[in-house]
Amino acid sequence: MEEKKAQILEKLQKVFPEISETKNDFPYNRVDLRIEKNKIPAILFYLKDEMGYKHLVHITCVDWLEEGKFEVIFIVWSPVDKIKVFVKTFLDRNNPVMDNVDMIWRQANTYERELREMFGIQFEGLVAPKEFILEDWDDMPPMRRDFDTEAYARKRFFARPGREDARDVRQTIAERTGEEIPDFAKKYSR
Amino acid sequence: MAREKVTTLYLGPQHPGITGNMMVRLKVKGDTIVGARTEVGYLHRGFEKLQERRNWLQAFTILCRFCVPEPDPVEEAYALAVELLEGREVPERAKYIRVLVLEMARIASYLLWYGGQSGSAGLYTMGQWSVGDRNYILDLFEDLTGGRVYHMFIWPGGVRRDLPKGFKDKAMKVMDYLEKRLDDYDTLLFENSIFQKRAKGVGIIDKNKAIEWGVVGPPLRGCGIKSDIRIDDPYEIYGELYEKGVFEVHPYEGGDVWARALVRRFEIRQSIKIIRYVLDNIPSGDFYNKIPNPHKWTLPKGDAYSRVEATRGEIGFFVASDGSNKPRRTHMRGAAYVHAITLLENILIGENVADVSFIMNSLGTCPPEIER
Amino acid sequence: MNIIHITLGILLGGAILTYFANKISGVVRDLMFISTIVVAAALFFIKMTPDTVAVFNLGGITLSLGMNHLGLLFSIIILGLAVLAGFYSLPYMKGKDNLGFFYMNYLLSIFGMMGIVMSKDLVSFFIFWEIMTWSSYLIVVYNGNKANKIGIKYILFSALGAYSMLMAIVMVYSQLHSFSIADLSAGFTTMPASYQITIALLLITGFAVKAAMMPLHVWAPDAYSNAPMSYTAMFSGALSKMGVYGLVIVFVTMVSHLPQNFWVRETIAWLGAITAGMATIYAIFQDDAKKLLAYSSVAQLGYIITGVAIGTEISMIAALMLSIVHGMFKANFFMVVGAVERQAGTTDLTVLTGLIRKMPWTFFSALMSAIALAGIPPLVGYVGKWMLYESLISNGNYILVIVIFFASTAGFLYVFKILYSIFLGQEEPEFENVKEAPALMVIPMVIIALLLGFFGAFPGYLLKYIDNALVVMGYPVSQGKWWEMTTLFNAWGNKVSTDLIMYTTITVFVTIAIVLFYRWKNGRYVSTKDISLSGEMPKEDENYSFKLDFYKPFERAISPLLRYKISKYYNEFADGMEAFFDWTRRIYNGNAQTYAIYVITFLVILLLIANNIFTV
Amino acid sequence: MINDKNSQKIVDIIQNFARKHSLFVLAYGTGCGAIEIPPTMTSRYDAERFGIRGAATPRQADVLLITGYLTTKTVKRVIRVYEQMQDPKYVIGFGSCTINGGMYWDSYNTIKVLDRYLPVDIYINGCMPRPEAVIEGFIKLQKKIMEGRAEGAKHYKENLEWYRANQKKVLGPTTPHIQEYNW
Amino acid sequence: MDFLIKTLGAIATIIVAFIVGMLYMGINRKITARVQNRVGPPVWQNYIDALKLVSKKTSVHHGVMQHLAPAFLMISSMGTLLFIPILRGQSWFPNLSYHGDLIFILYFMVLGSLGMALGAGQTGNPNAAIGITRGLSQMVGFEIPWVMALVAMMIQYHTTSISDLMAIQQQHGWLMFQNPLAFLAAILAMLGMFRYSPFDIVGAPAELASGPISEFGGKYLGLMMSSGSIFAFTKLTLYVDLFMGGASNIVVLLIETFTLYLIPMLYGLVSPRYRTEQAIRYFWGWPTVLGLAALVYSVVI
Repeated sequence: MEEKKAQILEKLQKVFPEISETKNDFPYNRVDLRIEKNKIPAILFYLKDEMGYKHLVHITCVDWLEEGKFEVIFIVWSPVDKIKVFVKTFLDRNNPVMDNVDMIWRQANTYERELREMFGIQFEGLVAPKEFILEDWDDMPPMRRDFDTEAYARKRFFARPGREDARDVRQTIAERTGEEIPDFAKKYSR
Repeated sequence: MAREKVTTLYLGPQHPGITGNMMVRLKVKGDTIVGARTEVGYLHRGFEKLQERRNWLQAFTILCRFCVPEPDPVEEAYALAVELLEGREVPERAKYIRVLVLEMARIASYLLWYGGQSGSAGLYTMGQWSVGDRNYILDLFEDLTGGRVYHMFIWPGGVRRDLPKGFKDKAMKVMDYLEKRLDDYDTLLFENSIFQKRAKGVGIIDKNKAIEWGVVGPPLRGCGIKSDIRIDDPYEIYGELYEKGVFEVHPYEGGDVWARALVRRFEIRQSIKIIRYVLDNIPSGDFYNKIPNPHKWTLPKGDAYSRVEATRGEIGFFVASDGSNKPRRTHMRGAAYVHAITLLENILIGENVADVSFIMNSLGTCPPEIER
Repeated sequence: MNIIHITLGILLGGAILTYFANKISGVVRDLMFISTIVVAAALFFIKMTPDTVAVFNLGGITLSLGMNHLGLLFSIIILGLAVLAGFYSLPYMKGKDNLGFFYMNYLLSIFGMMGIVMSKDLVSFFIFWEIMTWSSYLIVVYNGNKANKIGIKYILFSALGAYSMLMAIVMVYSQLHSFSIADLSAGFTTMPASYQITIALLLITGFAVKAAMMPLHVWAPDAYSNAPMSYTAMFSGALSKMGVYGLVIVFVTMVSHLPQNFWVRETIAWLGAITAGMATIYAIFQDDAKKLLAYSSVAQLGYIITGVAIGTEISMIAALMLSIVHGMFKANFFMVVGAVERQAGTTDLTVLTGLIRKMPWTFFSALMSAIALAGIPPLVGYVGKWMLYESLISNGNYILVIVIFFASTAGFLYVFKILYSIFLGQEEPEFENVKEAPALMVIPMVIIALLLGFFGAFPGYLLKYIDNALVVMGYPVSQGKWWEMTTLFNAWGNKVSTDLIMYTTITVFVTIAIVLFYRWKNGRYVSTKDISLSGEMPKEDENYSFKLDFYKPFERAISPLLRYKISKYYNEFADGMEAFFDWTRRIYNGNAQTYAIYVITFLVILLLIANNIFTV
Repeated sequence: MINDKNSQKIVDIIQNFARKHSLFVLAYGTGCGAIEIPPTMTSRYDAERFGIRGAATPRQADVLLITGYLTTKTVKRVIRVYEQMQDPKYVIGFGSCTINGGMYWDSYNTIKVLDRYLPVDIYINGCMPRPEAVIEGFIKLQKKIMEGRAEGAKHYKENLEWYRANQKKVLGPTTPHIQEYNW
Repeated sequence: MDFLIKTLGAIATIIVAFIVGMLYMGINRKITARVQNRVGPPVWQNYIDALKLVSKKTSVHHGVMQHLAPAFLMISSMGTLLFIPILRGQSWFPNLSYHGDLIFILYFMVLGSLGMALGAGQTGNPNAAIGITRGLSQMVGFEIPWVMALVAMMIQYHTTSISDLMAIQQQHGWLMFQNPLAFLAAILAMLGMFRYSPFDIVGAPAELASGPISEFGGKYLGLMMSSGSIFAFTKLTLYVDLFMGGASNIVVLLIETFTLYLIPMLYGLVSPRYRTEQAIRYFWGWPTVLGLAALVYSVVI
């Protein structure tokens, strides 16, 4: 498997010299590579059509708030090689724009709609209804790291008394009724 | 705005035929579907956001709510991902127990599917039988994990508890009973000519396009493609079991509802075989590679992706860590994420209104794993 | 100068005067038109007694006219409908062009029809037949250029019918040297056998065109749906009955004497049944209210033809009953569609929706007509259907019963479709301002609707006239044997009491309605947007009325039948025929002069016949 | 006669008895609790013993069973569905999430306290409540109905403005026009 | 006096039909539950359901046709009941049975469906409209074998009157043995008439959310339920009259009707639902062949 992984990277690097960073020392069937965002459709096309990575496993995004970047990760899988290839790219957090890939895999459309809604990443040429999961959302995209869900929930929803401080329920009950918290329970509570 | 001429029919969210809380907006001409669009978001709780606010072990308690009919594969996927990220070893006995739990969950989920598939075709007796018999599996779960629906049993590093005393006998008894019942189910459902008429040639997935379209699990095997994460990308002890011939993976040709039903009919029996084998051959030893104090338990920076074969197909879990005691990002991929949206929207075109719920059940649509 | 002269004179004179009155003013024209009809009808019904005879002399041909009970029966349909549809057409046609021409033709076609039912000889029959055909043709093409092609189809088929009729007349004359119908029926048996069958078949062809029997029905749906609705009520209700009238005479006086009697009857009966079945299926899949009703007319005429062709006493009663009832409910239905067209601007079933609360009276009359059309008790449509079934069963036509029954049951489908699509379903904003039709349009419809109910309880009032007509044709008196005032009998002596059915129905309905209205305030009206759309909110641009491909499952079920779609071959045939007779178009091009030439040619031929030119 | 007080009492008892023993539950699985409804309805637990059965549309239903958390998108539909139901109608909050948000107490997309938006007659706690608990809840509801205390709908009607204001707070200014609720 | 007795008899007949029909449906639910390994509701559950539905405090409607739809349904259920003989040779239940015949019954039974269809149509619910198109299409399907069976009987015994048929069966034995083919065709048509599985395509919950009745609640639904149970009893009685020679007393009637009722019920328990076109083709397959054979048989005999 190790040779196969090396071969894959080698072949890819030959076609795409822009690949900036590779990693294949995982103890399992996984290969990582990082590439410029404008090369993403090309490399995915290549992986799918030339190398048999037909199955799009996943598209996800990680918000690296401190570095000001979004990391978009495409995971593809070949039923023949039985190897996962992680194609990663960085986007500028202030201007997260990248190419749309749903002509390669049409299910990518769904992933892109989710990322657009949850992170605010714009995919150029993505044709889909504006709303996917959220309805009438008026705040910043909720999956960004700087979105504070607890504050938002406090502001928008009612809370049952006893839960607004999010402390241990047992303590609240104990205060209300004057009961003692048993020792075994105390041990596990924060 | 000018009105359209085609009729719009909402299937869901409040509809007896829909699988869970989602909506398919159908455009129908006569009772032929000319357009379908899946709308989700009725169940979005922001799990992934909530997990970012909890530490690695607390994040785990939310997991089972990802897909309610079958929570264990999600737990397994998360545990696997965390273990991959950390490089934590799992004891052999824990692996066996995990396989046991996963296969029990598979049986429970398939029994629910029996109910859904036949219920959407109007055969309620089948659903009453199978959902009733599912309670026996849930009893076993209760015995094993303490929970009926949500188990929180497969932890990073192993499982939460060892097998209780006498579990093996009980489980074997249930398996014997189920095997007997499955023959009844065959008589009632699979040998029923009306069910065959309904199921054959409906909801056909193109075999040549299936992998590209992201079809996974039983629907893919129903297209005649032999593909199963348990043997393609083996986890736990499935690789060994397959090599030993404990279970088989059998694709069926056709790509229609009938083929998918046959796949499930075959696999529920394979699961029973696996459970029998596991119970007979479980090694003794530790069941839990203990993790440190969860509040201080940090994982190395990096990311990992794990894949698990659930009843609906491939479930994947992506975790990214920034080196702290909380996940940076978790992201789950459910099979329904593809099946219920792009695939369903396309295979519904040209089908009959009567078959929408039927096809959705055969694809194993599960909305909470789409929107999380 | 007797009532026949007066009636025909009023109608003809009224037609011409109406045309000229149009030059003066619209009001005068309308008054002229309606008074012509009303006066003619009133005088006719007050003064007319059977056995009145009148003679005209026309250039060497003696036209003898007379009235008997059969003619009286059909003139009830004609004049009754003419009065109602006449009042209806005043508001309906308001504001359209060339109205003088329209009303003239309207009156002329009534004139033609009245002439037909009074004709006692074949020449006058033929002349009036042609007057009826031309005037109706001119109304079919009244709607403009688009209608021209349809008009050509109509006139071509009519010409086919007319020519075959003419040929038969020539043959009759060549044998009997007389045009009189009485002579024909008396002397028919003396003719050579080959002449007998040929004459009968030719006449059947000629009449079957007007009655839209299956191989010759192609013109009907288009022509019915293209004429203005106020005329189509007449067209389908009364004019098509002239074909039935002719068929009745042919079957009674000629076919029953034929050696091939059985086969002719069976063939025509089967053709009628197939007409009913196929036209019903086509009607089910129409998306335009007029087209749907047109096909439905063809289907209903199929039942009537079957009844006439079987020719037993009870089946003849059934056929005549169905003729009258069909005239009523189909005229009513066309009026309803006309009212909807006038008020809502379209008859497209895929567009119309939810008019019930806007046009309640129109809906009421449509509902009554629908129940009558479907043949559901207690309305009068049931009586004819019941008798038809009984006659078929007791006559041994068992498979025919099944076919007719299939057509009748499938009839529920289009009946529901037209009611649902126009009046029920979502109430949409684009029809928000639709109002009920003017009283002059509503009152005729409601009158017919109520009559349908009344005759449902007391069919004897209609059967009385039919009985008289049957006696004229040589059948024994059927009262007491087949029917009483409120009871129907079949061949085996079983009976159905229509009044009891009506009373029971009304009692149950009223009782349950009272139960429903009890604690009325607990019920609450909500708009059709407040429905359980699976919990979703309705959106403005989405359509929640189910309109397109209404009976898709049924279509799928009968798709093996539809594979041999006759109309496809017919369209090809018709197209081919149109191409082949391209030169014919130059004659039938809708130009008045050419029609004048056409008329003159026919008259010349007739004159030649009369002067023994063709004597064999 | 009907207006007479004592006979009204008898009528009430009969009607309450009928209402108690015939609960049509609207088929609306709003959250993950829907997974325990099939077992409740099927052979081992068999809620139909108590006259509890499913209803397909809100017009036919008596009981709105909120099976678990409600996201803001679902709240809108649930309110519409509730208002389409016919009086007398009952709401059962099912699972901890309907009571105080449960494990989604800090989620940005789920409501935490159901009874601020809809009048809840019975809460069934637990995550998830077992079928026995569900049946227990139904029996509690039946008791309340028999005693004539299950008047959530009346409460809703009387305090409609308060409920509407709460609903508006969650659904925001884009709350679509909900069909008139004026009886 | 005669009129009064007749009226009272009619009312009594309707009440008996209501009670028995509801009871049969309750037994149906009980047996269904037993087959499904359940205890099931008590047999009187349906009465409670009906009472509850009628005592609902509010019930909305979308217009007059929906408001009157239960009345139309009642016409065909009650009316048909009044026009068929309930008991043979008894002076009890003297109703209007001698004034209607088979063809009349055939058509009269449709009126309710049409009224119901119009009522459901007025709700504007697309599910209702689709359900109606399905129901009417299915009706065209099952009426063909049904009418074939009836015509076969009519020509076999030269009568269209139900009471005459009953009298004939007194002499010659039950029609289900005299013309078994017609009986089979009629029974297969009955499966469609009862709209139990596999022919419950009209209100298929998983497909159309209960179809035509999806907007009916409260008193409307309650009356429709009552009408349905009366109609079920009516249809069963009609079958008993036609094929089993009628019943001489009420106990025999109950036994015979219940035996017949078991057929669609038990068949429904183990059958999934057909699609509409499959259902129609089913009726135009073997049932129609049987019907034709019955016709031939009765002509030959």
